[in-house]
Amino acid sequence: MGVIERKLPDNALTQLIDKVVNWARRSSLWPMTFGLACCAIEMMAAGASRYDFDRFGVIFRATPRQSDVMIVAGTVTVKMAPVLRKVYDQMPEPRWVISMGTCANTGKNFDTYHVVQGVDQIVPVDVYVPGCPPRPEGLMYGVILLQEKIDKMKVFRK
Amino acid sequence: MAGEKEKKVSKGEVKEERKPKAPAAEEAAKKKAAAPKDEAPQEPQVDVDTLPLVKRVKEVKGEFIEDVKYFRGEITFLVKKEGIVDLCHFLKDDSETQFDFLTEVIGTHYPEREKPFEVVYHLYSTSKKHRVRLKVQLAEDEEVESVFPVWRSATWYEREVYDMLGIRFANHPDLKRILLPDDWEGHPLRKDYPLQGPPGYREAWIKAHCASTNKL
Amino acid sequence: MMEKGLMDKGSVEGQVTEDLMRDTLKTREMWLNMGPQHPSTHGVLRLILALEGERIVDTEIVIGYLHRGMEKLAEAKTYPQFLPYTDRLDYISSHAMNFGYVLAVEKLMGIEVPERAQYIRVMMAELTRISSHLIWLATHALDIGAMTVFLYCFREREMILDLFEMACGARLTTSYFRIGGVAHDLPDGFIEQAREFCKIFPKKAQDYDDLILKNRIWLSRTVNVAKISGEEGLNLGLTGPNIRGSGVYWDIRKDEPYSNYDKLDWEIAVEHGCDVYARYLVRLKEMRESCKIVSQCLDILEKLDGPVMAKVPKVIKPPEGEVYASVEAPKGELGFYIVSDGSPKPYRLKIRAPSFANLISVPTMVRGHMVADVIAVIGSIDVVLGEVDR
Amino acid sequence: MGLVQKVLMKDLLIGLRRTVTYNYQKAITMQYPKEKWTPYPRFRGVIRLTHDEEGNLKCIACGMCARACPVGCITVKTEGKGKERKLVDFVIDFGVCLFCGLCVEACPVKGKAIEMTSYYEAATYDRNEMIFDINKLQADYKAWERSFKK
Repeated sequence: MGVIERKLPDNALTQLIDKVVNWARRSSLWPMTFGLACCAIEMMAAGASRYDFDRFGVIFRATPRQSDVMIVAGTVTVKMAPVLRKVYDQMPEPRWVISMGTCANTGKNFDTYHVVQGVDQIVPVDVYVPGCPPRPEGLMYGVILLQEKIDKMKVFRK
Repeated sequence: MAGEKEKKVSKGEVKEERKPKAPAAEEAAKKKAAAPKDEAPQEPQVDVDTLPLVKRVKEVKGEFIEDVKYFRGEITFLVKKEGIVDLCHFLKDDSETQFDFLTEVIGTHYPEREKPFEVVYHLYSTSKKHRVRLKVQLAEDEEVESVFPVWRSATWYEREVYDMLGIRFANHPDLKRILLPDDWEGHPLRKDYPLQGPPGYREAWIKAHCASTNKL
Repeated sequence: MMEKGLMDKGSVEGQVTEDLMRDTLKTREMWLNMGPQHPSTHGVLRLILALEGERIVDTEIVIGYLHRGMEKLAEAKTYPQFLPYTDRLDYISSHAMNFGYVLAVEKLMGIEVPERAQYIRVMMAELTRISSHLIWLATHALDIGAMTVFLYCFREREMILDLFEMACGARLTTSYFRIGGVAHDLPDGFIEQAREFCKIFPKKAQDYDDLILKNRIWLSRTVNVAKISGEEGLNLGLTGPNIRGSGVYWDIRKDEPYSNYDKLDWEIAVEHGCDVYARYLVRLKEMRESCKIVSQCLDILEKLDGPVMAKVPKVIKPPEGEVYASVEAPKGELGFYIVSDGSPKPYRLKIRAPSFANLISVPTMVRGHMVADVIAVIGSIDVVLGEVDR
Repeated sequence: MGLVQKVLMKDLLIGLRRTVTYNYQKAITMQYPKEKWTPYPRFRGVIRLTHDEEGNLKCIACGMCARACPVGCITVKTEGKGKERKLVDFVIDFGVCLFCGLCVEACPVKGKAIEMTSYYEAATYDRNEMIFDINKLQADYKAWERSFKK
């Protein structure tokens, strides 16, 4: 939020403004579809008819420039790591990362020469969703956790 | 399970009324198919030279064949390195074999052998419905001729073998890495390559390549 | 069309020949990068297109962005331990992947699988085929612009996933098959629910037909796009529905029947159009055929009782030797080549992935087409990158 | 397509009719946080250790599950040897687990000392929170299940 980010005193007014900003941010989390492997299918299922992610304001975007959150769904390999970092760098602030599934969480299930051992080696991760792959509900729960985290964030106040 | 393939081959041959084959082969095939299933682990003895495919190949291109093996209903030819393209052309065009489809090309590493590398070709015929396996053994620095002129799909298969094992194919139009990054060192499917890669190599590679994107 | 018109006009005037055109109006190839992060490349496929205007002159396919080293990993795992990994090859048809693997190991060891387990396997493999084709139709249609089909397909797919969850315990990575049979017998209520699905599915399939089969946008995006003849397709390694869309009667389930496919009544789906539309028709037909197989299996399973697991030694130690076993996976021929040295771990395991082979023909198919057609072509050959890169 | 059909937009109207009819049918969407899917009994969720009637852990610390695990996410720490062997700690890293169920299959204890529950809401903010030790593995998910079961 530019120059006044986390500069204003903590009072009732700034608390209210923060609340409004956080409400706006949490209610329209547009994820970057970083579908890599199996988890991407569950991510698609979460966006499809039965689970309908749109109810959370989660609308998948195909470009990093329009997204707030990156759902890393699948195995991050060594060859893909620079691409992932590049896409993350292109996302505007504030940005969050959800690591979905075992491969992205730790990568230890494929402990081979070409698999990154956890996406947190490349980008900071906010929420980890365990499962291989997690149920769509598991991912939704992860998004809810992220929304709770955003609710507690300080935007203007110190 | 073991008998099915052989049974299938012989059935197809009879149906299409090809050259009548030796009664001994037919009998062997029948015997094999009728073999009790619970005894399957004991491989029934089959005289490979009586199989029609082996006969035909040995008759025409016998000079390239070093050895023939038969296991679980699959025929394996051990082929001399210099004869592989010639043999593949023959197998594809001959009216009795008609192997028009290259299923895959595989590389295997046997470090304890004198010739440590083995390139395996699986062929299939969509009209005759039979399969065959060809093998070429290579020493450490030997090359094998690419079968690209016979089946164009070999380009990718051979690139993969090169990527994973470092076996070079002569006359290949575009022999470079396919799965791993271009600047990767080492060939992972060799037996001396550790599962996690050389210690620290993976992490160092990521660090070196992610650093350049940070300047965006 | 545009270029041709220009040229015609030129020749009418009698001055401008085609060569002269090329000299005077100099065009330069443009290189366009597509992927690896692109919503329409079905994962992490990367294409580098050489363009002349909007027309593609050359394509280079870069893969390996999901290379997980499965083949190397297999050498470090025991035979049963590698089974869950096969789920993650082609993750939208994990039963078929399991099937190929267990068949290869059983062939190596000479295990005979009980009849009931055979039928359960066939049924699960066919349900997987339907769910895989549903995902294919959903994403293919979504890429081309039909959003509704996506939602409908996922609705029916959830019904199949419910069945999987009921029997196997997971939605995607099921690991249901075991060397020598299946993990558990079918649970109570499975047959009824599966029957319900078989009854509903043909009606729902009619929905997809209604939406796109004759739709003019769909037709203009798919008919006569990416033609490839059967002979060329075989030369380039095409298998499965893709080659059947070019008029080649080749289905491993019929030609080299494994499990119990020869005891069931069904037909090979073949189309002769050779284009994207033909491949679409083949898969639609295949889904209906699979539905037929599933209901036949259900009829048999209702009456057939027996064990679902053969007698298998506790530690699986196949004899020395090498085998190749293949199944007709939803994408094409899936083969497992296993070299055993008599130890509990495979010495070498090679996966013949259908999507990998199918991708080889993409540059040939898209040559001369527009950029937008690339999406349709990739969609039509149905790649799953987990399997391509392994 | 004939000209008449093209002008009358028959192909498009067929599709439209289908979507319109669905407009008047019951929605199949699940309202997730309010209404939860009840997994089938075989669903492979988070693993837990089971107790016998007296409330003791059934686990005999044989380590079969750890050996069967394809990824090695189970660590069984024991004390003593032979019959004296006692379970000290049992750790499962759910950040590594494949949820394949091979460990449960391998368990030699009658009635299985470990089981796969239907719990799937295991997302965390921290990677280390996914490592469940012996206390966390005994958590009871019955109350969680009851909260949304009708």
